[in-house]
Amino acid sequence: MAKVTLGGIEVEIDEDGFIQEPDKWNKEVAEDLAKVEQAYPMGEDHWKLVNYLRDYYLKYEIAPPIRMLVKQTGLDLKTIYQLFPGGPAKGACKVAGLPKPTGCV
Amino acid sequence: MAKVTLGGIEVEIDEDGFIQEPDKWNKEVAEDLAKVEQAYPMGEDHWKLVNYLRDYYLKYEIAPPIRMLVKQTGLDLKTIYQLFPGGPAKGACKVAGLPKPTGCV
Amino acid sequence: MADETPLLDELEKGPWPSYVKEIKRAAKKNKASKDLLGIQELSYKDRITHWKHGGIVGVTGYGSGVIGRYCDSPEKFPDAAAFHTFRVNHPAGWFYSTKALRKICDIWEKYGSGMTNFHGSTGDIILLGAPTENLQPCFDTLTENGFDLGGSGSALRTISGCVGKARCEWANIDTLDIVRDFTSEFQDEIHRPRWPYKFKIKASGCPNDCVAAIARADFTIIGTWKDTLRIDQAAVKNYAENGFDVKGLVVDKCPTDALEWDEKTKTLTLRAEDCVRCMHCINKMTKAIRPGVDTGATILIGSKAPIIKGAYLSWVLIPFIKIEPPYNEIKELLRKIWDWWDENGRTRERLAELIERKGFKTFLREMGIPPVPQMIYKPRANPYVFF
Amino acid sequence: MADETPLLDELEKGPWPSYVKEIKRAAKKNKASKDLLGIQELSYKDRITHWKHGGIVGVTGYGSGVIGRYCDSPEKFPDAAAFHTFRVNHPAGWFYSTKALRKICDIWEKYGSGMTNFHGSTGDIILLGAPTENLQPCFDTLTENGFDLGGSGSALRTISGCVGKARCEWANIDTLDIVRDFTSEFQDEIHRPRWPYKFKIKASGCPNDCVAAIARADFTIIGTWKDTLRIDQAAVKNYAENGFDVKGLVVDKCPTDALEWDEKTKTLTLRAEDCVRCMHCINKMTKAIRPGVDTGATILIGSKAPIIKGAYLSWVLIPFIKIEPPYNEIKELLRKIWDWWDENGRTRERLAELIERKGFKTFLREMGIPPVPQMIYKPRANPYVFF
Amino acid sequence: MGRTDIGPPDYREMLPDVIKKNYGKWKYHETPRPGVLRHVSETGDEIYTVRVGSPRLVSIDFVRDLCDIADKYCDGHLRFTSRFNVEFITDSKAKADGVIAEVNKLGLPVGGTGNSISNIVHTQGWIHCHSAATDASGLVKSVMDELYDYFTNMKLPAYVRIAVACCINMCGAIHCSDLAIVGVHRRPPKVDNEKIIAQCEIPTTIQSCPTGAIRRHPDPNVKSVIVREDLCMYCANCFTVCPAMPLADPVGDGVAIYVGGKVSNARKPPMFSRMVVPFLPNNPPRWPEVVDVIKKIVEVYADNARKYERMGEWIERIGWEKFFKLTEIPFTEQHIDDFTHAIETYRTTTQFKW
Amino acid sequence: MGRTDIGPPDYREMLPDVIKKNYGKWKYHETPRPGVLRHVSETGDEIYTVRVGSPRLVSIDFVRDLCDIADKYCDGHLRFTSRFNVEFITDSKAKADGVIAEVNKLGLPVGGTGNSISNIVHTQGWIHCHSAATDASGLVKSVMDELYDYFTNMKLPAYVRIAVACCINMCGAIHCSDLAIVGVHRRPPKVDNEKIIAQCEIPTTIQSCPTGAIRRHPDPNVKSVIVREDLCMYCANCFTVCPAMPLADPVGDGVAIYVGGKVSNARKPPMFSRMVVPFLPNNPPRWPEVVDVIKKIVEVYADNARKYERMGEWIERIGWEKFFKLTEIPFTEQHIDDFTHAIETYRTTTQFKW
Ligand code: SRM
Ligand code: SRM
Ligand code: SRM
Ligand code: SRM
Ligand code: SF4
Ligand code: SF4
Ligand code: SF4
Ligand code: SF4
Ligand code: SF4
Ligand code: SF4
Ligand code: SF4
Ligand code: SF4
Repeated sequence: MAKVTLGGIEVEIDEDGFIQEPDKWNKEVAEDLAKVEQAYPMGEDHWKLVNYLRDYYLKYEIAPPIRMLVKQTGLDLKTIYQLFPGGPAKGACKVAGLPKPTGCV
Repeated sequence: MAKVTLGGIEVEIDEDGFIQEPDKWNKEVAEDLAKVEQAYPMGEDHWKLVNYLRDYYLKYEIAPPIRMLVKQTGLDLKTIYQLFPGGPAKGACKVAGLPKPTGCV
Repeated sequence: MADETPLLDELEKGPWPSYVKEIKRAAKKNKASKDLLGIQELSYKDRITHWKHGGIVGVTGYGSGVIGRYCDSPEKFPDAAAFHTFRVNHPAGWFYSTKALRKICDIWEKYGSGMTNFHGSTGDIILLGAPTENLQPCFDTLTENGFDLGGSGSALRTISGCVGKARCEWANIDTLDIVRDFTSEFQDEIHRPRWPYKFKIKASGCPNDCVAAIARADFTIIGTWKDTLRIDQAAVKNYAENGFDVKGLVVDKCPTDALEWDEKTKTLTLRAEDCVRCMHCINKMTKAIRPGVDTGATILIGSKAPIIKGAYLSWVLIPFIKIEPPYNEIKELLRKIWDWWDENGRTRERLAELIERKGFKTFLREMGIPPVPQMIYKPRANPYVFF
Repeated sequence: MADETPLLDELEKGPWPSYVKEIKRAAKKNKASKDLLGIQELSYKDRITHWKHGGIVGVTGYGSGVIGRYCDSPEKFPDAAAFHTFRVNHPAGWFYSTKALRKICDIWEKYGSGMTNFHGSTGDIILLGAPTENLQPCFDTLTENGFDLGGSGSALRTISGCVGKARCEWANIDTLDIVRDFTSEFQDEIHRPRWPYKFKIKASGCPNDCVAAIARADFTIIGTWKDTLRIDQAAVKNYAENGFDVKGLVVDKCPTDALEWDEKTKTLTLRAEDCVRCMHCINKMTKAIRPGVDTGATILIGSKAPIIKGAYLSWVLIPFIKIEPPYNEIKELLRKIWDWWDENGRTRERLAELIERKGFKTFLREMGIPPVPQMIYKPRANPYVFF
Repeated sequence: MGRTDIGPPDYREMLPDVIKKNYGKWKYHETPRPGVLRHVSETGDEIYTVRVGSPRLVSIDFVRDLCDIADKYCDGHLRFTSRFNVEFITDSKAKADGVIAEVNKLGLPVGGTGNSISNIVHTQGWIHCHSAATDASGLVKSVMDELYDYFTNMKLPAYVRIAVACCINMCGAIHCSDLAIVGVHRRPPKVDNEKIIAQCEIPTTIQSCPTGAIRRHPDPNVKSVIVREDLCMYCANCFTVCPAMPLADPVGDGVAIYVGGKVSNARKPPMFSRMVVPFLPNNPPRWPEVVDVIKKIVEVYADNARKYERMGEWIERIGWEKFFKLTEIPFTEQHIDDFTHAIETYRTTTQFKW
Repeated sequence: MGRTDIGPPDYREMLPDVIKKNYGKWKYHETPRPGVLRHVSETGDEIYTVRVGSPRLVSIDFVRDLCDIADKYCDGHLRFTSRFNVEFITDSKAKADGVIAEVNKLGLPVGGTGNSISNIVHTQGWIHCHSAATDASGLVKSVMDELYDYFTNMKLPAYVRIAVACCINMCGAIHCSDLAIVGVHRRPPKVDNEKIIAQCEIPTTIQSCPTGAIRRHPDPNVKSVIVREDLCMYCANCFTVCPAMPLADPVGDGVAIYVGGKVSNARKPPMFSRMVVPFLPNNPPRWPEVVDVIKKIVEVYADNARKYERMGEWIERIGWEKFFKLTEIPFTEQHIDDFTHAIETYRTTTQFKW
């Protein structure tokens, strides 16, 4: 798998650009990923989403269901797609450094 | 329910003679119960059975299945009925101070 | 004790024989029965049972055969305060000499309430209501007179079979002898509970299943035949000529369309390979059609009432087996089943539930029985296959 | 890249049209298709797939419509290393003008491998194999030309319906318009996954169910009628006179015995209350029997493939409902269902599985639909009733 | 101590001579009149069986009455059937007529053969069982009084077999009866925290619940359990293993009615009975609501079924939706299964009647 | 950024004029020859539809070929069916004949109507799917080459609908097909402890297993899972949610065959297909073992079923035991269900054939 430089450090990513070394994720990595996902510069709502995803994942080891995401962040799906044109799964989860979603989100 | 004196102390029993105050059970109570159950005097094998039942019950909160009882005590069912003519449920469990069996044993 | 039973009195009216009359009849001679009447009247008033849970009483050397029962209002009904029942095992087929019956009546007059069930739904004579102190002497007298107890608790239960060869032309197996022989063989299993739960065996002589063996026996033996049913064409013609609608009432109702009717010659032809031995044509043309002569049984397993996982009907384990004394093959199979069940079953888990939990396949392997399509209505639809 | 494909070459032989020929045809003009051929040959040799798991790619603003796919040997097959597919939504009924079709071909010639499925089994046009960088431009060109993507992921999937009123005399509802209307209405639900899992809607014009809606749609709409089917007795007579065995092939095969045949007068009588609208008699006597005129649909729910709890067929939710534009009642019902499912469903739990887990009764209550016997084959046999 | 493990008497000692002689040799039978069977043997012998209704719950004097008749006409033998009827077997029609006259004198009905309603298989009820949600004998008496004529004639389309069980333990083959009356609870168990420790095994109690409604008491100091009432469907299995969890309740308890089961393999395979009335109140001594429904169902069946078509076969042919229509029994959400195999009962087709 | 959410083209723009005019007015149809339908309208108009087999997986040039024919004979329109066939709709018999001539020139078969074997519903297989336990297109080609004549004539007793799915996700209506060929694994997943943490959600992975075979890795330092292989039935649901659990295996993978499903409500309600062959090896390019079994089943069916009797209806009538006898397919323990509703498939009757 490819290695790329994100946030100044070298990180392994898969073909879809999801990072393969979850421990290396940080704010800067996120911002560089956001560039790829047309979600840069990241505003408050971007971070709200990304942080929520990340916290949820760290707590439960899974990505939250969309319904939960919408309810908890107060951002509706339309807005989420505006913030992350790739959508919650391809866009926001990638930026949040989560494993590539297979089901929910 | 009736109170009777068993092993020198007053214990509540039900119609079938099962003690209703499990905390009061002791060796002497057991021996007096054994008298009712034609299992007196209690020999080594009587105690083996009673102790096994009691330990099992204290550990698992249930009476052991017959198969287990036979396997673990090394006493076959015929012998058990010789020791306790009322059988493992009515006889041995009563002496061991267990709740009245509804299923196993 | 109750002298006034206005509610129960209502049940003395009407054409069907009245059990209330019967209790009153017993109550005349017996105080316990009098109290029974009072308890029943009270239940009718309160719309609730007045019997307490459980009761564990018995006779020396047995773990089963007596159902303990205490009234919840002993102060009101002292004579039925302890009102235990005996399950007395019946002679196969429920045949009795009046001598034997009278003997039971006499014993029960002496030790019990004088009320009985002929029979309980497992097949025992139920002697209804004795005080604790009478249990042992009553039992001793029973055995002296040739009777013994049936099963209760986690034991083998009283085995029963249909009237069979004693009075039925369709018995493919000797149900009465099976019941007798197995009952003697398994006395220990009947009297001394040892398993995770109860186990029942029933045998019917043909697929009409007059003891409902397929619905209420963990081990179900149903007589059948392997060759072709026998048709007496002259007798068939007779039926037709006497106005019996052979086509409409028999041929058209054959579940597999195995019969053909020639209206002109009034002959009935069977496509033998299509007959599933349902008995219908035989049942309706008793003088013309009979089972085959290569007889034996289908063994089915698992039926039971709803507790816990829902009701089960027995299903085919062995499509066909010869059933002849000393029945060793069947007995071995039973022992193998009990062993496996006892080893693997949870408390209060009937055989069918265990098989369902472990997989029928596992069971077959353990029993060394090869799978055949006769065991199932249809193969699996799901793709969740273990290899 | 593979020049030698001895295994696949075998599949150019034989009378049925060969997909291998098709890949070779595309491979002549397109490198990705050439690599596809190589990958397929390698799979035939290795007896294993050479596609890697998953892939999450897409187009801006959509969460679905593209299936990401990467080859596990990109070094050997660089031109098919990334080989994503588009699911392009089809016009209802899979009708096309050649103009529209040619347009798609041209777009796909430019951006993709030149290989397609007409159609995928949900009903999309599958454009098979584009590299990541072509996804967005290809999509933009598709929409410019009036096409849009279908569903994938945990979204509403491409809706499909049978040919219906366009070419079938039995359509009781306008399946094509339903597909069109619902597809427009639910664009957001199709393109932006939001639920616990996928959701499918299919509509057939009559119980023949030519899109298998009852087997593979969470929400199944099947046209039917409430009055009586129409019989043209003259036409019936015609069939009989032309040697068609009305009795044997139609009357006897009616599942409810609702038809009667008078051989003498050659008339066919219907006991209307017994007809369950199975279509058989209509199917076989197209010129003589037709559905009724009080038409509408039966709504069924729940069908799906085996993952996880086993396959389901849809079952009756609403026995009969009028289906007319703007279909508000159905749309409201759908939204209510989605809401409940979304609120209660676990990840990857299809509607039927959720209903099974929560109880159909609970579902009915939530939907405000009264229970009717048409919903079930038979009432419960177990006594485990909640009150 | 007396003898043990002797088993019941050998049936061979209990058979009348004519049966011993013709054992296994019967050739055919006919039913000359309701309640009487004539079996003919290959040997040429014939016997007449008179079947007589019994309340099952009887006094010993009742049994002695039977013995008197058997002594007089039946060589001192008699038998009981698998449905609690009494059978007098004689070797001539004349003796059979004698039996009939005598039993009629005792007020006992002759019948239960062929396409009749035979005796009701039933259980203990308030007469002897702690589990009972209703009485059995009283229900039987009330129903049979109403259906009496169906016992003594054979005018029904086919066998109708009724069973009564006083709780869902369903002692008897009640789950496969043409008509089944079952006692049911409708209130969750009330846990007696005092008694439970002395009388129950907690793990067994918890495990007994089919729906997992029973949990350990949240307070570890309280050695008891709690019941999640929303998960309880009142099966009483917990009560069976634990006396400290009674469910019986004068208002909550009553009766459910199931129909369409069968046991025999004739024509259609055996079938389960299915619920048609979820609940009727206990209304002793005569349970009029129950009797009315049973009667109605029998009458609708008698009017509509084809000859030799059992209740369940008839319903399968016409469809349950039609059954509810014809019997005018309201369909409720309780009819819809929600237990383990519920999904198999849902109608996965557009085929139905209105 | 281009337009979004426009949806597909309106079907009304895609209909030929004759259909627009007669939309909803069709009166009846007939099938003058295999592959050709004649629909007659209330208006008196008539159309001829020519149904043409397609491999489904086609090049754009194939589509262009079709367009050429449609331009010439069909007013510039055509459609596809729900089983991937192509339909050319024309307003005269002559034009229909023209279409037939042209498609035959292209090597495409005309057929798939009425009591034929229509095109096989199938899926991606090794052409595009990561889940595939077998190929789809190759199987279809191999089977259809063998059954070709059944496509072009209508001599079968009834419709025979075949489906192929390359794994038990069963994309398509394969679970309700007269004949279904399904790719299956026979090896448990091999957990890749390295990748799992980056690629999978552990809880989702554990929850995905229908048999509960997946547990957390016993060593809490290893963020991974283990598989209890005795509980695994190779469904690959874990792999679907977790790429780090591959099951594909050249020897373990192969094909199972299911039969007797149907979808239509005609006569019998819809039915599931049922397993008749648990496993056949993947033997590309032509899967001879699979083709042989399929052919055998079709032939036995053709010889034995009654007219208008679908595969499942036929089997239901004769019984599965007879099916296995006639087809000479060995019966194994895998045929016996052991999943959730297994018990409902057991034969609870003495009725069976030898
Ligand atoms: C392309 C298509 C097969 C085809 O060649 O026709 C397809 C392909 C896939 N299906 Fe499917 N399914 C396709 C129609 C179906 C259908 C048929 C239908 O929709 O009518 C079904 C059965 C109906 C149903 O939904 O239950 C179907 C049931 C599944 C399932 C099992 C779902 C279940 O609940 O049991 C999965 C597994 C999953 O969702 O993870 C699945 C998953 C998949 C995935 C996405 C693989 C995966 O595990 O993620 C496949 C992608 C293959 C690829 O790389 O191209 N596919 N899938 C069909 C979609 C084409 C289209 O849009 O027109
Ligand atoms: C005496 C008894 C056997 C016993 O060992 O006690 C018996 C005896 C006969 N049965 Fe039975 N059956 C007896 C209980 C049963 C049962 C069990 C039950 O009722 O719980 C069944 C299964 C019922 C069910 O399916 O729910 C039963 C299903 C049959 C059938 C099949 C009826 C059907 O069409 O479904 C026949 C055949 C027939 O009569 O056509 C039959 C036939 C017969 C015959 C004709 C057999 C014979 O040739 O002698 C006997 C007289 C029948 C009659 O009553 O007209 N017997 N028979 C039982 C009498 C019970 C009673 O007092 O009413
Ligand atoms: C006496 C009898 C009813 C009757 O009046 O005929 C009876 C009475 C009781 N049955 Fe039964 N069963 C009786 C035949 C049956 C039958 C019928 C049969 O054996 O053919 C069944 C259905 C078949 C079966 O075994 O599944 C039956 C299924 C049950 C069950 C449910 C078992 C299940 O697996 O679903 C229970 C509950 C239990 O075992 O805890 C039960 C429990 C009981 C208990 C012991 C009550 C209890 O919860 O402990 C009843 C004692 C009543 C009393 O105080 O006298 N009884 N019980 C029957 C035994 C008489 C005899 O020996 O002849
Ligand atoms: C074109 C198509 C609809 C579409 O929108 O694409 C279609 C068209 C017709 N179907 Fe169909 N059916 C079509 C797929 C189906 C399917 C779905 C499937 O195959 O996956 C079914 C359900 C199959 C099943 O049960 O498994 C289906 C079950 C029927 C039936 C019921 C057959 C039966 O007896 O079970 C009929 C009635 C008949 O032919 O007797 C029918 C009848 C018809 C009629 C006669 C309707 C009409 O009056 O126009 C059409 C021509 C039938 C023919 O082929 O002889 N159609 N039909 C589909 C053609 C598929 C193909 O290319 O082969
Ligand atoms: S089961 Fe068969 S053999 Fe036994 S009595 Fe009934 S009809 Fe006769
Ligand atoms: S026994 Fe049953 S299956 Fe056999 S021919 Fe007679 S009616 Fe048909
Ligand atoms: S489902 Fe019915 S209406 Fe639709 S095409 Fe098929 S036969 Fe015609
Ligand atoms: S549509 Fe079906 S059910 Fe109705 S009459 Fe015709 S064949 Fe019978
Ligand atoms: S059915 Fe229930 S209440 Fe009646 S006797 Fe059996 S266990 Fe007791
Ligand atoms: S009555 Fe049944 S469901 Fe209710 S708590 Fe007791 S065991 Fe559980
Ligand atoms: S059936 Fe399985 S392998 Fe085939 S396309 Fe669908 S998911 Fe992929
Ligand atoms: S393949 Fe299926 S059964 Fe096996 S571990 Fe994975 S999810 Fe579980």
